This record gives sequence, C-alpha cells and structure tokens, in this order.
Amino acid sequence: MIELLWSIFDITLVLLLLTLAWTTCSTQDVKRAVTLFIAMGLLLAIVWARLKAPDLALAEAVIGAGISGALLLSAIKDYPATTMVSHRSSLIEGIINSLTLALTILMSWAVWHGLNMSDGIRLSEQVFSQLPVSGVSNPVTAVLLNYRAYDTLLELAVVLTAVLTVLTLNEKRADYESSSPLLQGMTRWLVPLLVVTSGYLLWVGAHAPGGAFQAGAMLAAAMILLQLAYPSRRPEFNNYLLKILLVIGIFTFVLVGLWMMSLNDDFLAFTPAWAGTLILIIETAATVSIATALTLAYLGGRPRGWEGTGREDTNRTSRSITENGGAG
Amino acid sequence: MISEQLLYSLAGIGLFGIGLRATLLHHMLLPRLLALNVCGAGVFLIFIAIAYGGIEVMADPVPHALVLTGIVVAVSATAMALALGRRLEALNDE
Amino acid sequence: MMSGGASTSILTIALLIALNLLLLSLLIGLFRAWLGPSVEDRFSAILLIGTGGVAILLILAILLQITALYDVALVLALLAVVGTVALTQSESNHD
Amino acid sequence: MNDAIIWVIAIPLLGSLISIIWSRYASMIAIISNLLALAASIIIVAQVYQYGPVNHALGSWQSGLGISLRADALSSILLLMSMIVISAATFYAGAYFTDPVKRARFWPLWLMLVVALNALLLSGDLFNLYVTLELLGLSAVALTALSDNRAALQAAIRYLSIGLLGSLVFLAGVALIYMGHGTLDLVALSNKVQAEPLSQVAFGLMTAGLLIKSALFPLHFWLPSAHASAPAPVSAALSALVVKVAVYILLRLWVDVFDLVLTPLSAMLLGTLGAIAVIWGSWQALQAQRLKLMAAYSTVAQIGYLFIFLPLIVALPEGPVQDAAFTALLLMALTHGFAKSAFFLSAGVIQQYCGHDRIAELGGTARALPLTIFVIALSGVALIGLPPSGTFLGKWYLISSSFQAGQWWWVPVIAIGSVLATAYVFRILGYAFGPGESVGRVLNRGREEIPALLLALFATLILGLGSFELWDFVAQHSEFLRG
Amino acid sequence: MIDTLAILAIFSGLFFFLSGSIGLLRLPDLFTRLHALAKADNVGLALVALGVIILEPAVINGIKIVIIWLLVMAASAISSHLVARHALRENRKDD
Repeated sequence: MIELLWSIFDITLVLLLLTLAWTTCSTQDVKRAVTLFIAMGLLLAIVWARLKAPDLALAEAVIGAGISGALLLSAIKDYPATTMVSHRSSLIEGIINSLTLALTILMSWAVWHGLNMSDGIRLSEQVFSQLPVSGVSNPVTAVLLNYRAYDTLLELAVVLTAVLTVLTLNEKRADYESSSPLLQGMTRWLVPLLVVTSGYLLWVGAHAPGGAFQAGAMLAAAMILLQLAYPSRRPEFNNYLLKILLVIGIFTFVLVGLWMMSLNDDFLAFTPAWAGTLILIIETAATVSIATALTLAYLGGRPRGWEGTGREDTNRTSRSITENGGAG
Repeated sequence: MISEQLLYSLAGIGLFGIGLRATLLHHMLLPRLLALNVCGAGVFLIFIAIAYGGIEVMADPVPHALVLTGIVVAVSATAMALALGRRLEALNDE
Repeated sequence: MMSGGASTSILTIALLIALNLLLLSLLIGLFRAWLGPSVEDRFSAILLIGTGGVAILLILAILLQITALYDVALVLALLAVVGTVALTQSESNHD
Repeated sequence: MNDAIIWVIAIPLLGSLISIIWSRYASMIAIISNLLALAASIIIVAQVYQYGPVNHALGSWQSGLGISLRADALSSILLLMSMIVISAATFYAGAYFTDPVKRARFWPLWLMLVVALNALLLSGDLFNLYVTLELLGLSAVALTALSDNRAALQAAIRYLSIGLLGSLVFLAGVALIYMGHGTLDLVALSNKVQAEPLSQVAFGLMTAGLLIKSALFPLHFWLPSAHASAPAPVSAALSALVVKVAVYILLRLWVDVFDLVLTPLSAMLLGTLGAIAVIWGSWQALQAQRLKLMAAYSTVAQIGYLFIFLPLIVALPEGPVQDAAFTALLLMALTHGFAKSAFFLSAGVIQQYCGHDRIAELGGTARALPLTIFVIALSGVALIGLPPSGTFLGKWYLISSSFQAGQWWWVPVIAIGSVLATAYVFRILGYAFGPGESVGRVLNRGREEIPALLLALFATLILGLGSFELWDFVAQHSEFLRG
Repeated sequence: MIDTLAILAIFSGLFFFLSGSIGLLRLPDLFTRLHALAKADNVGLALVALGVIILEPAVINGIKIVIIWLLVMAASAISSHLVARHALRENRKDD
C-alpha cells in the first residue's frame, strides 16, 4: 500500500514535470513560456525534496522561484518580439525530432543497463568516512568546499566571468516606475527577513543543508526586491567597493588554498583542526560575491561610473576598428 | 535496482530530450535559452536520481554537490546570454 | 517522529494520500496556467504552486524525516513573494 | 615540489581579480602574470621531462574523492604551447587595444580564458572538465563579444548557445558514467570502463558534446563567424587554442579511458568527417572574401587533419608505430596552433592598417607592412605543410601511417587539402604583393608584429627542426594514464 | 489519538486546497478566482501546518512552521493584490 502510494505520487510528479517542460518548450508566447518555466522550477524544488536532496531544493527554490524568474522577466522587456515560432522546414524538423527521439531511447537503454552495474554506493562511503576530518558535518558542504573545493573555486570564476560580461556589454537598465505603497510596506519587513534567512543558511550550511550559494542568492533576492519596491531610491554604491565585493569570494578562496599549500603541500589541503573555520570564512566571502554578482546581473549592466574613466557616455559611439569586420 | 532511480532518471532523460529538441528547433535567443535550461534540468535530474538510495538510506551527496555547481553555472550562463541579447537589441535599435 | 507499528503505517498511508491529493490540486491549478487566458491567470496558478508546494514540502518533511525541508518551505514561501513581485512589477512597466 | 601545476592556474586567476580592481594597471598585471605562468609551464615541462608525469592531489584527498591535477607529455607540451601563444598575444593585445575602456574590459576576461585553458589541460576529473569547459566557453564568448558590433554579438550568441548545448551533452555523458562506474577520476575510470551499453552511450554523448566544441564538420557552423568577428588577439587564441583543447580532451578520452569502447568503425566515421572537413574547409577558405574568415575556415580544415589520425591510431599496433602517429598528431596540432595564431595576429595588423580585411583589396600591403606579410607567408608555409615546418613532418607521418595501416584512401584527401591550402595562401600573397594605392612610408609596428613573427618562427623553424626532441619526449612520457 | 487529530487537520486542509484549485479552474473571472484561491489556500495551508506541527516533536521546527504559515498568509495577500492591480492596470491600458 505504502509502496503503491509512493509510486502514484512519483509518477504523477514526473508526468507533471514532463508536461510542464513540454509546454514551456512548445508554447508560442514567450511570456507564457517564461511563466511556465518558473512553475517548472517550483516543481523541480519539490522533486529535489522528494529525492532527498534538500540542499538542491533550497537552491532551486531561491533560483527557480526568485532569481532566474526575475532575470528572465526583466529580459522579456528587452525583446520586441514575443512570439517564438520556429522557422525550421518540416524536413529539418523531422530530422531533429527523430534524432532526439533516437537519442532518448538510446539513453534510456543505457540507463536500464547501467542501474544494475553499480554497487549503488559509489563515492558516498568515502564521503562519510572522511566527514570527521572535513571540518563540517553536512556531507554536501564537505564535497563542495573540501573534497571538491577546486570545482567550487572554478564555479565562482564562472560566475565572475558571466557578470563581467554583463557589466562589459550594457549599462544598467532604466529605473522602473514607482511601485505601490503596499509593496513598499511589505518590503520593509520582508527584506530584513530575507537577510536574516540568508545569514541563517550560511551558518547552518556547516551541519545541515544550506551554504554559500543559497545564502548569496537569498541576499541577491533581497536586493532585487528592494530595487523593485523602491525603484527611484536607489543607493549609490561606491564602485570601487562593489568591485572588491565582487572578487572577494575567489580571492579569499585562492589565498586560503595557497596558504594551505604552504603548510600541507597540496593546494586547498585544509588542516583538519582549522577546516571548519576556514570553510566558514571562504563561504562568507563567497556569499558576498555571489550576492553582488547576481544583483548586478539583475540590474542588467554596469552602474554609473563603473569603468572609472568617466567615458561611459561615449562608449556607444566609440567603435572598435573591427566594426566593419562582421562575419558574412 | 531501485524503481525510483529508474523512474526519475528516465524522467531526466525525457527532460533532456525535450530540451534538446527545442534547442535545435528554435532560432531566437529567449526560447532557446529556456530550452537549454530545461535540457540542463534533465541532466541534473539524472544525477540526483542515481544518488537516491531509498526512503531509509542516505543519498549519495556527491551528485548533489555536482548539481549545485551545475545550477550555479546554468544561472550564470543564462544571465550572460540575456546580457548579450540585450546588447544586440540595443545595437539593432541604433 | 513516527512511533510504533500499526499506527505508524496508518499515519504514513494517510500522509501519502494527503500528498497525492495535494499534487492533484497542483495539477488542477496548473490546468489554469495552461488555459490562461490572461497573464494574471497564469500568475495565480504560480501562486497556487507556491502555497501548495509549501504544503507538499511540509508533509514530505514528516514522511522522509528530513527536517531541512522546513527550511526549504520557508525559503520557498519567501522567494515566491519575490517572484510574484518580479512578475507583476516588470510586467506593469511594460512600454 | 609539484607546485608549478597550481601556480600556472592560480597566477592568472589572481591576475584577473587584481586587474578588475586596479584596471588602470591591468596591462602591466596581465603581462606580469602571463610571464610568471609561462615560467611555471616551463617548469612543468621540465619536471615531466625529468621525472615523468606529475600528479597533484588537490586537498590531499585520495583521487576519486578529491580532484587530481595531472600533467604528462601531451598535456604539458600543449600547456607550454598555449602559454607561449597566450604570452605573444598578450604583448600584441597591449598595443592592439588603444582605447583604455576597452583595455580595462579585455584583461580580466583574457586572464580568465588563460585560467580556463590551463585548468582544462591539467584536469584529471570528468566533472571538473565540465566546469573548465564552461569557464572556457563563457570567457571565449565574452571576449568575442568585445568587438561590440552586430555581427560579433550575433556570432557570440550563437557561440554561447552551441557551446552550452555541447557542454550539457557532455555532462549527460558524465552523469551516465558516474551512474555505472561510481567515480569521475580519469585514471580510475580507465581501469573500469568496458565495452558495455552504458559506457558506449556515455562515450557517444561525451564525444558528441566535444565534437561540437572542436567544430568538426558538420558541427563547425558556429566557428567561422565567431572566429572572424572577434578582436584579433582573441581570434588567435580561439583558433589556435580553444578549439584545440576540445580535441585534446577527445584524444585523452578516446585513447586513455575509452580505448575499449572506441570501435574501428566509429573511428573510421570520425576520420571520414575529418577528411570532409579538410576538403570542405580548405575550399571555403579559398572562396572567402575576408582574411579572418579565410583563416577561420582554414581552422576547420586543420582540425579535420587531426581527426584523420584517429582511425590510424586505432588501426596501428601498439608500440613505436602508433606512438609515431600520436606524436605526429601532436606536432600538427602544435604547428597549427603557432601558425594560426601568428596569422590572426597579422590579420589584425592588416585590419587596423587598412581599416578592413577584404582579401581583394589588400594590394600594396606588402610594401607598407613587409614584416606582417612575411609573417603571413611564414605561417602559410606551415599551413600548407612545406618543409621545414612541423606540418610537413606531421603530414609525412600521416601519409606513411596511412599506408602502414592499409588505409591509403586518406592520402588523396591530404594531397587535395594541401593543394587547396597552397592556393588560398598564394591567393592572399598574390593580392598583398599586387599593385595598390601608393602608400607612403614603410610602417613599423613592432609591438604587434614581433610577437606574431616569433609565433610563426616557432611554427616553421623550431618545431620543424626540433621535432626529434619532441619525439623522444612523447615516446618516453605518454603514460599519463596507462601507468 | 494525536495522530488522528493530525490526520483530521491535514485532511480538512486538503479539502480547502482542492476547493481552491477547483475554484481556480471553474470560477468565471479572474477576480473571483483570485479571491477563492487566496482564501482557500491560506486556510488549507493553516490546517496542514497545524497537522504537521502536531506530528513534529521538536519545538524549533514547530516555530519554523508557524513562521512559514504567517509568511504565506502575508505573501498571498500581497501577491493577490499585486496580481489584481496588475490586471486592472493592463485592462485600463487596453481601453
């Protein structure tokens, strides 16, 4: 009975997810697609929770419901066209359809074989056996910031690269109109709550689901909400400070890694006794950087005076020599 | 074999396929970006499905960490693509 | 926590039925998102997924005995607001 | 002891961060960090030469749980090549970007590209490869978009979405591998992977993802526009390095990890695609109206040559003959890297001088920019495969191993490709030496021309004449995984 | 006994959830739909949360659930307001 009920739940959830994905990808209206995509993000958070991945459910709840929704929605305004008809010929469409179908079947076949191959333990035994010397008791945080900390370092570099590109390409979006007083009233108590929750997630990450990314994204959501509620009363940040906030995460990470290399021979080889503290320091710095990066990405471009030369206004006219070097 | 693993990893493959198809079909940036995100969600679902070990068993934390990294990368790439599209629109308007 | 034999399984079954019914209510709500016709109808469907999602997470937390899912529910509740604000604000300033 | 392997990644990363904050001194920071990283890469090559493959377990965790960085002959040589090309392009870029705003935007992203290249070449872990691929893809797209015109942005958007698709397909393969084998470490995997359905499909997915990134025909469609519309130093890095490191991962996976999965038939298929790429790319290069577009199509062709080696390596018996083919492949990749970057840098000089890069209107440039045209001619020598360039030796071995493997049909492909390459190189030289508007004085743009010249000399002389050292080195130290 | 109470609370919550969803699907226009959804979902979530609190032994988690419930209450009030306002504005624009 219990098994059966779980199965019904699982199958319904999966079908719902697939249907949402399909409608997201095949609807004709961009706005509708984005709305459905946000719904799919919420549903994914439930799927992660169901599959006992609370860390991911947290991240998906912040990202799917908040950040990427806000990013995509503000982007819709940048595009004049709102329909998404594909212009492929029916022949090419047929080829694409049969190719993807074949690939899907092939992969399903592989998975069918593959699930029986592994012992099902994989790396988890190692992860748990080394947990006492990793400095944290949440295994996912241990993987992210100790065993595979290098991946996380490069991931922060990816975030930085993306936000640098955003800052390079565009100037900040024009401000919205004023918003409703009710929204502003809500913002007044919601933003502190978001900030407190962010701090809580950062702190709790050591021994329970949570961590730098969830906390950073939460903080960014608070900033985005402020921006939405008080569009005109925008705080003038010192750009120099912003730049430091943007890079401090990776900077701390690399420096700690190198310091540990000087002590323990290997890059990022934390001394077990200090590992907990060091991880918390790195995570705090990373939270700040991620929050700054996501907020800047939402703003859509560089704030005034970002490049420090006072020449931003002439940017649009100063073209490089490669102007006529466009591809055919 | 755990049946949830099979079900959810097949669902992941399904999402991957739907996303892949739409990525190849669409020309425009925004639909294509949504499709790529769906595609990525599919891959992430495969990872998490195989990490699942049953109601009473601790899940394998390694795929969880990998997917967390993947989600961050996906969000960054989305933000970057949107910025490129915005700049292109601005240039088109000039 | 669930204590003892028979009542535990009855409780589990009851919770599972509740879980399935909640999912059903999400399904019905999503039908509205699919039908539309207006943008606002889709927004309201998202509102429903937000609230229903919180309820599902609460029940999953008991069933799977992962207390961290309360945090997820909290975060979902918080962020659903931000999402809705983003939806309505960015839309209403459309020119 | 083996810290150089960290410094080669950490230095450009720190340089990138510092150049964001002190953007005024960004050029200086970039040059210094590049030179330091170059020194570190030389140390790595020396270490590999002396002691064999280098291994650095990050975080001191046993590999499997943690990530390992590894360098062997193949990766360290490619690392050195990439650092030499990058350093030359760095000096070049210091003079190329005159606008301080543009320069401030360029350096952090450029250093991030260096981080990505080096991290990718040294990575010994499948998921880490995915992250480095994404970092590489995003920074390459960002640099392409720096041209800031419509063509460049359209190319960048296409480049980005194709690149993302490629890495997601790759990641799907990684997921299947983890499902079946429970590890992501390349060494551990090389002992576990058998020819069973899961590994075959995973292998196919990873190969497909990387083929997109390495622009093998018919998946090359995104390359010409992106490489042709990027700023010149970026084009040089994209064509010479970014495409090539994708081929590097493919080779690593094929030869070291999936050697049991790779069937002669699939190798033959890829070889055939390579052959088509050689002819089609060369033909398109001959048709191209613009210098940089021509170079981009030539890259498509040159990548094709690398894939022709694959069925040969699979067919040849293990031992010195196979090693020779392997080394020849490496030699071709290196020579093309140096030659193509020199070519793009020179094309950039011409573009700045003429204000365009239309081939038909290049008349008179040979008199105005003699050194640059000389560099183009030199790299042309390498692209065609004339002695003493490295390509000559590479093609020589390609032909001889074709006969040894009994696959003579590659020989006419190579011949046609070389004839077409001769045609497109001489077409440019013909226009360049042709009559044009009278130009005043002979221009001297040392800071841009000398790096290009050095790269071209590497391609033609040093690699050609010093190839026997390379031969020894690779023969002795290619046991990255095989142990 | 306690379990029965919890199940009772959760199932009466479910009733509200389902009626909210059906309302969203069947009611004639946006504003009645929004009204039904917000009211029903809030009561529904309150009851489900009550049930979960009964089952949850740790006090801290109980407090968390109360916070979640309060949040969702406030959020859905504001969200429905924003969606409705948005609908009004858009309609005005169309006129």
